[in-house]
Amino acid sequence: MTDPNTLSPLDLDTPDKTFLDANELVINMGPQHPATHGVLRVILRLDGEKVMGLECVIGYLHRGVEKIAENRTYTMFNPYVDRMDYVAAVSNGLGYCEAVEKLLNVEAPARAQYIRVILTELNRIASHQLWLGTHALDIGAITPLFYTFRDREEILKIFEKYCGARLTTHAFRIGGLQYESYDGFEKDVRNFVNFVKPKIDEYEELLTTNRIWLERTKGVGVISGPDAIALGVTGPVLRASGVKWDIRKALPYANYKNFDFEIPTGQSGDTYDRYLVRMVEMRQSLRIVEQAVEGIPEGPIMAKVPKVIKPAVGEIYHSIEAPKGELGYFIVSDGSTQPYRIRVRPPSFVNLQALDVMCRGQLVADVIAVIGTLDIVLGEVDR
Amino acid sequence: MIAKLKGEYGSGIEPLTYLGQNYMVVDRSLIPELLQVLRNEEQFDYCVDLTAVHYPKREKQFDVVWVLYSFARNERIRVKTLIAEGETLPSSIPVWATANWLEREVFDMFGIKFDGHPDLKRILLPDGWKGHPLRKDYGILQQDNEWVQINLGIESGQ
Amino acid sequence: MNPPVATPFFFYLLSGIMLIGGVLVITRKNAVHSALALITTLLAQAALYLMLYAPFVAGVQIILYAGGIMVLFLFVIMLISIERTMKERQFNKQWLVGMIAAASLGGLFISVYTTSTKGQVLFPEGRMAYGEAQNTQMIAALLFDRSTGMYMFAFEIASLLLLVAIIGAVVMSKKRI
Amino acid sequence: MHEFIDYIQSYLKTKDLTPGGDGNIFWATVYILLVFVGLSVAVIAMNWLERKILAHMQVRLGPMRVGPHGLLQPIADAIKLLLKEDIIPSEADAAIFWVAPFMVVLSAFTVFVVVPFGPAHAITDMNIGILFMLGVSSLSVLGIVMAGWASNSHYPLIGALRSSAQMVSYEVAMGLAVVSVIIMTSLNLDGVGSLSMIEIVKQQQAQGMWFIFKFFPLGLVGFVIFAIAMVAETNRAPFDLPEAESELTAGFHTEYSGFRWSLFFLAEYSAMIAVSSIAVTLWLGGWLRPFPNWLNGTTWDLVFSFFPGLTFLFFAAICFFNTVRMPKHPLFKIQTMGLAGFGVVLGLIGLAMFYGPVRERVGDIYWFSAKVAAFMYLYIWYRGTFPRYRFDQLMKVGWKVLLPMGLALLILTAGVGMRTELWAQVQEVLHK
Repeated sequence: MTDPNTLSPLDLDTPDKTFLDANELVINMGPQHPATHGVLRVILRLDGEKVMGLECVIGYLHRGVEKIAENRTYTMFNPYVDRMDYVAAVSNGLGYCEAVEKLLNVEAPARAQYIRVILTELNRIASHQLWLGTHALDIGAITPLFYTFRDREEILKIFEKYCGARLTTHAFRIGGLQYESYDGFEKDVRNFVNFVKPKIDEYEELLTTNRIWLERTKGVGVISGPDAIALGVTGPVLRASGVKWDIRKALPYANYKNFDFEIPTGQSGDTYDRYLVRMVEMRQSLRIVEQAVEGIPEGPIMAKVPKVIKPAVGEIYHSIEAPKGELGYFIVSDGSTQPYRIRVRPPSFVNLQALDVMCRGQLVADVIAVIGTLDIVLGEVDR
Repeated sequence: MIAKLKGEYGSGIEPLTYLGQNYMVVDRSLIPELLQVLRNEEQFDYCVDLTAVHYPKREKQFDVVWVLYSFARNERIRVKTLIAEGETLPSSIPVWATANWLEREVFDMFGIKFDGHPDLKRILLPDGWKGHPLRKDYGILQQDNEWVQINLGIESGQ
Repeated sequence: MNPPVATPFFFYLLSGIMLIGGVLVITRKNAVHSALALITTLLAQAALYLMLYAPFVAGVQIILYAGGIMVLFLFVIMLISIERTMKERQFNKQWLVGMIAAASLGGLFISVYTTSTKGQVLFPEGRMAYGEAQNTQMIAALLFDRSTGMYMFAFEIASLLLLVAIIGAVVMSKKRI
Repeated sequence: MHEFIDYIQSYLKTKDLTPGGDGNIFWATVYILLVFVGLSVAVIAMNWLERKILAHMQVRLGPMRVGPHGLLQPIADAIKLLLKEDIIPSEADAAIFWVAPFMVVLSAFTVFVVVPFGPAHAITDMNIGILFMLGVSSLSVLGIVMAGWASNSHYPLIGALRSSAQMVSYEVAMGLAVVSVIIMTSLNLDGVGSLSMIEIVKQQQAQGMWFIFKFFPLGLVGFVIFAIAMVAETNRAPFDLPEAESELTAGFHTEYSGFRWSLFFLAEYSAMIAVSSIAVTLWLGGWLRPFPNWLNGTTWDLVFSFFPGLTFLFFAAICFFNTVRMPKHPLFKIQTMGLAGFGVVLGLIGLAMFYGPVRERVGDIYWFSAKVAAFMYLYIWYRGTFPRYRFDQLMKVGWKVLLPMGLALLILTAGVGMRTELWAQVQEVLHK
């Protein structure tokens, strides 16, 4: 299934002809299962231990974020976006603020942009660290979890010092920032960069050449580049399949074009490549943070945005590279203070769709590894 | 590209730009063919998103929007079509496999049916739920009380 | 060496356990219960071997039968639907023939015992030829030694037979080799 | 009363006969009690140590609240478990559900009948010692299978299936490694080997080396095979698939709670100690102190006999060091006193071990326990480092790697053994 033209829907979702075969076993995993990272329910069709197909049942965490948006003003809706991908709340906020700014046709001042980039990239590292810890835990290595959480704590401390919140930060405002960076912000960030660099080596020491880790991840959950594109998979999962595409480079937003960084790609598109891609991404994020913290200019942190945000009639689609993939906001304005419709394009939701393709022909234990490697957050899948 | 498509399909396509973002409003009847053309000839190989907007006051109540991206051209485009209540659209799963869940979500939230979808059922809401919450006539506090009472055993979810 | 403690008592105890276990094996409806009863029987048998000053045989009995074969048995039985087997009628139509066969076998044992021992005591005071301390070594000598070994050929034939059985099992279970 | 004391003293003077071998029922009973109590204490200590060591590997503190440095945590947990409601699921097969944990515990503890803590420190010395150990420890699979089946639930059943398949397949490789050691024991002038645990250790002394170094690298390979197989046998990481919590919640004991669950816990740890003691006996010279033949003589005996006491004094010193480091706050007063008290107890035990008669008799037990403790640390270390194998990979390692290695090892050991000079001498003796 390498040519996307042959990727017919029959291959994806219709039950196999052998569905009523006596050898098939249907097993239900979740919604309360320690390895589904939340309330994901997976119905597995098994032949022995081999997965013949699976279906995801989602929606257990559905809160109707898009409906809420239609009943709030633009400003009021800002904190809600943090609750979608609560692991990378800053990225969500960045996407939303930039989308509304674009709709208003304003641009955040340079200083605000730099601080935004620093926080967003720190958040990307935090998200990847959380992913690594839980993913390794699913595969049975318990120690990386504690290492990553120890280091993630340092990022959360910076967030807390900056805006008072650790997880759902609500760090940005439409038009810029609400808070000026605190005294010693640059120093904290520099210290963190120096602190975490050897720590990432430490994670790699534990896993990258670990025989069992290699056996558990190599060749598991393979998805080819064309398949990944056809399924709309984005983020590290797409890059691990060999497609060198990152919105930060392809359609630069914020001020990413000022920074020098690489886009890591993998070749085989298996779980191990996705692991490596994310490890490199963490280092690249550190590179961006280093450059950004050196170049923070002086100046205002808030653009001229009216107190009551009332964009003209029109619609806009804006997307950013969240830690999980392409996070897009499609905003329709009817000229009032409330958005007429906000559609969130959640990366986890779309990536999760690929689970079926990635798990076919693998073993049950691999399903757990693949769910881990997709790096889904159910808050974002269900919204 | 727009000009070429315009030349081919004539009045069925209306190319527009807002704040530097291109989109086109396409007649419903042209949708199946146009999506194929965009995918195969214009290299829009990545379907970013598929969603809908409800305008209850209009005759054709729904906007259905495809957000497409082309890796080769590094370009994003939106395709928009207007349909009325009860009208169906052809499923675009044969064009982009990713449309599967996206179409299910649109069905779930707006009640727009897609012909040829292999498994068109609710995705986020429970299967037996009544109503399509993202329609404008569905209040924010409204819910399927009957479902809640039967399945959760409580008076109300509020 | 100190004399063994309460030999007749343990003999009767173990024999009783064995008999009860054996009866349970064929009367329980639940296959897993039957298998567990069989394991009990086999363990009691191992203990009887110990009483016969044959610790090596006892150890092998435990490892092979109780620890190995019966685990594989249970492995298969566990996956069988119990609800269905519980409903099945247990004694089939040959029970009469079976009873007769068992009775005649028992009669044979009794007659052999009565004619051969001719009123001798059940537990003679004599010791076994191979004492406990050297049991393993003696068995080895009996099997393999050049001068004293007499079962070498039989042993090798038995292992060959097992090899054939293993290959047969592999051939039968594998669809294509 | 006086006779009784004489009786005890007369036994204390014997140095090479186990109570079982002596036919001495009184002393055998005492030994059984001692081993049982010692084992329970070891499991409790192991529980605390595992949590502490694992915690320190994972940059956290581990239990710190119950008692100084969480020393009383295992006891608190034990009380909690004993007070918990003992739930038997309504759909479960009650009788088997009830029996299964006892089966597991029974097999895990019975094994210790033949474990030689010293030349005279074993409950009994069986002619088939190692066979007995392997046989009885293989019975614990039955208990696990019973538990999994009787729970009448999916996760325990799958856990039990995995567990039994795993244990049965790794037993084969384990057995082959053990047989290679038994071949090594026969390299004496009689040309007769032994299955007796005590005899195996004595042979290592007679041949002048631990069997791990015998026919280098054959002994080492056998040891490695056994060391891998024993981790799989005890269902510990990285072979802890039957209990893989990310896949099967808790495996075969998912439905168990309270006391019955703690029995499984007890059995798991004592099984770990049991297999470790097999490894120690077979490859690492059992109770033998380092270099018994090279550094021999009374002076060296004296030097090495100080080790047990010194170790306890060292632990006591650690306690006192931490007592000083305790926060000087009234809230910590009891904890500080407790830690100091614990240090005093350890110190007194250490001092007692310098007393001549005690010193002479605990040396064996000390060296044996120290070697077993090293294995226990290894277990914890594995758990902190390795991810979990997948089931098919586990089977692949067992059948396609360890089993052929074991077979080759067996043949090579036999071949090399026949080529030694000793064998030539044996042949001469036999042909005369």
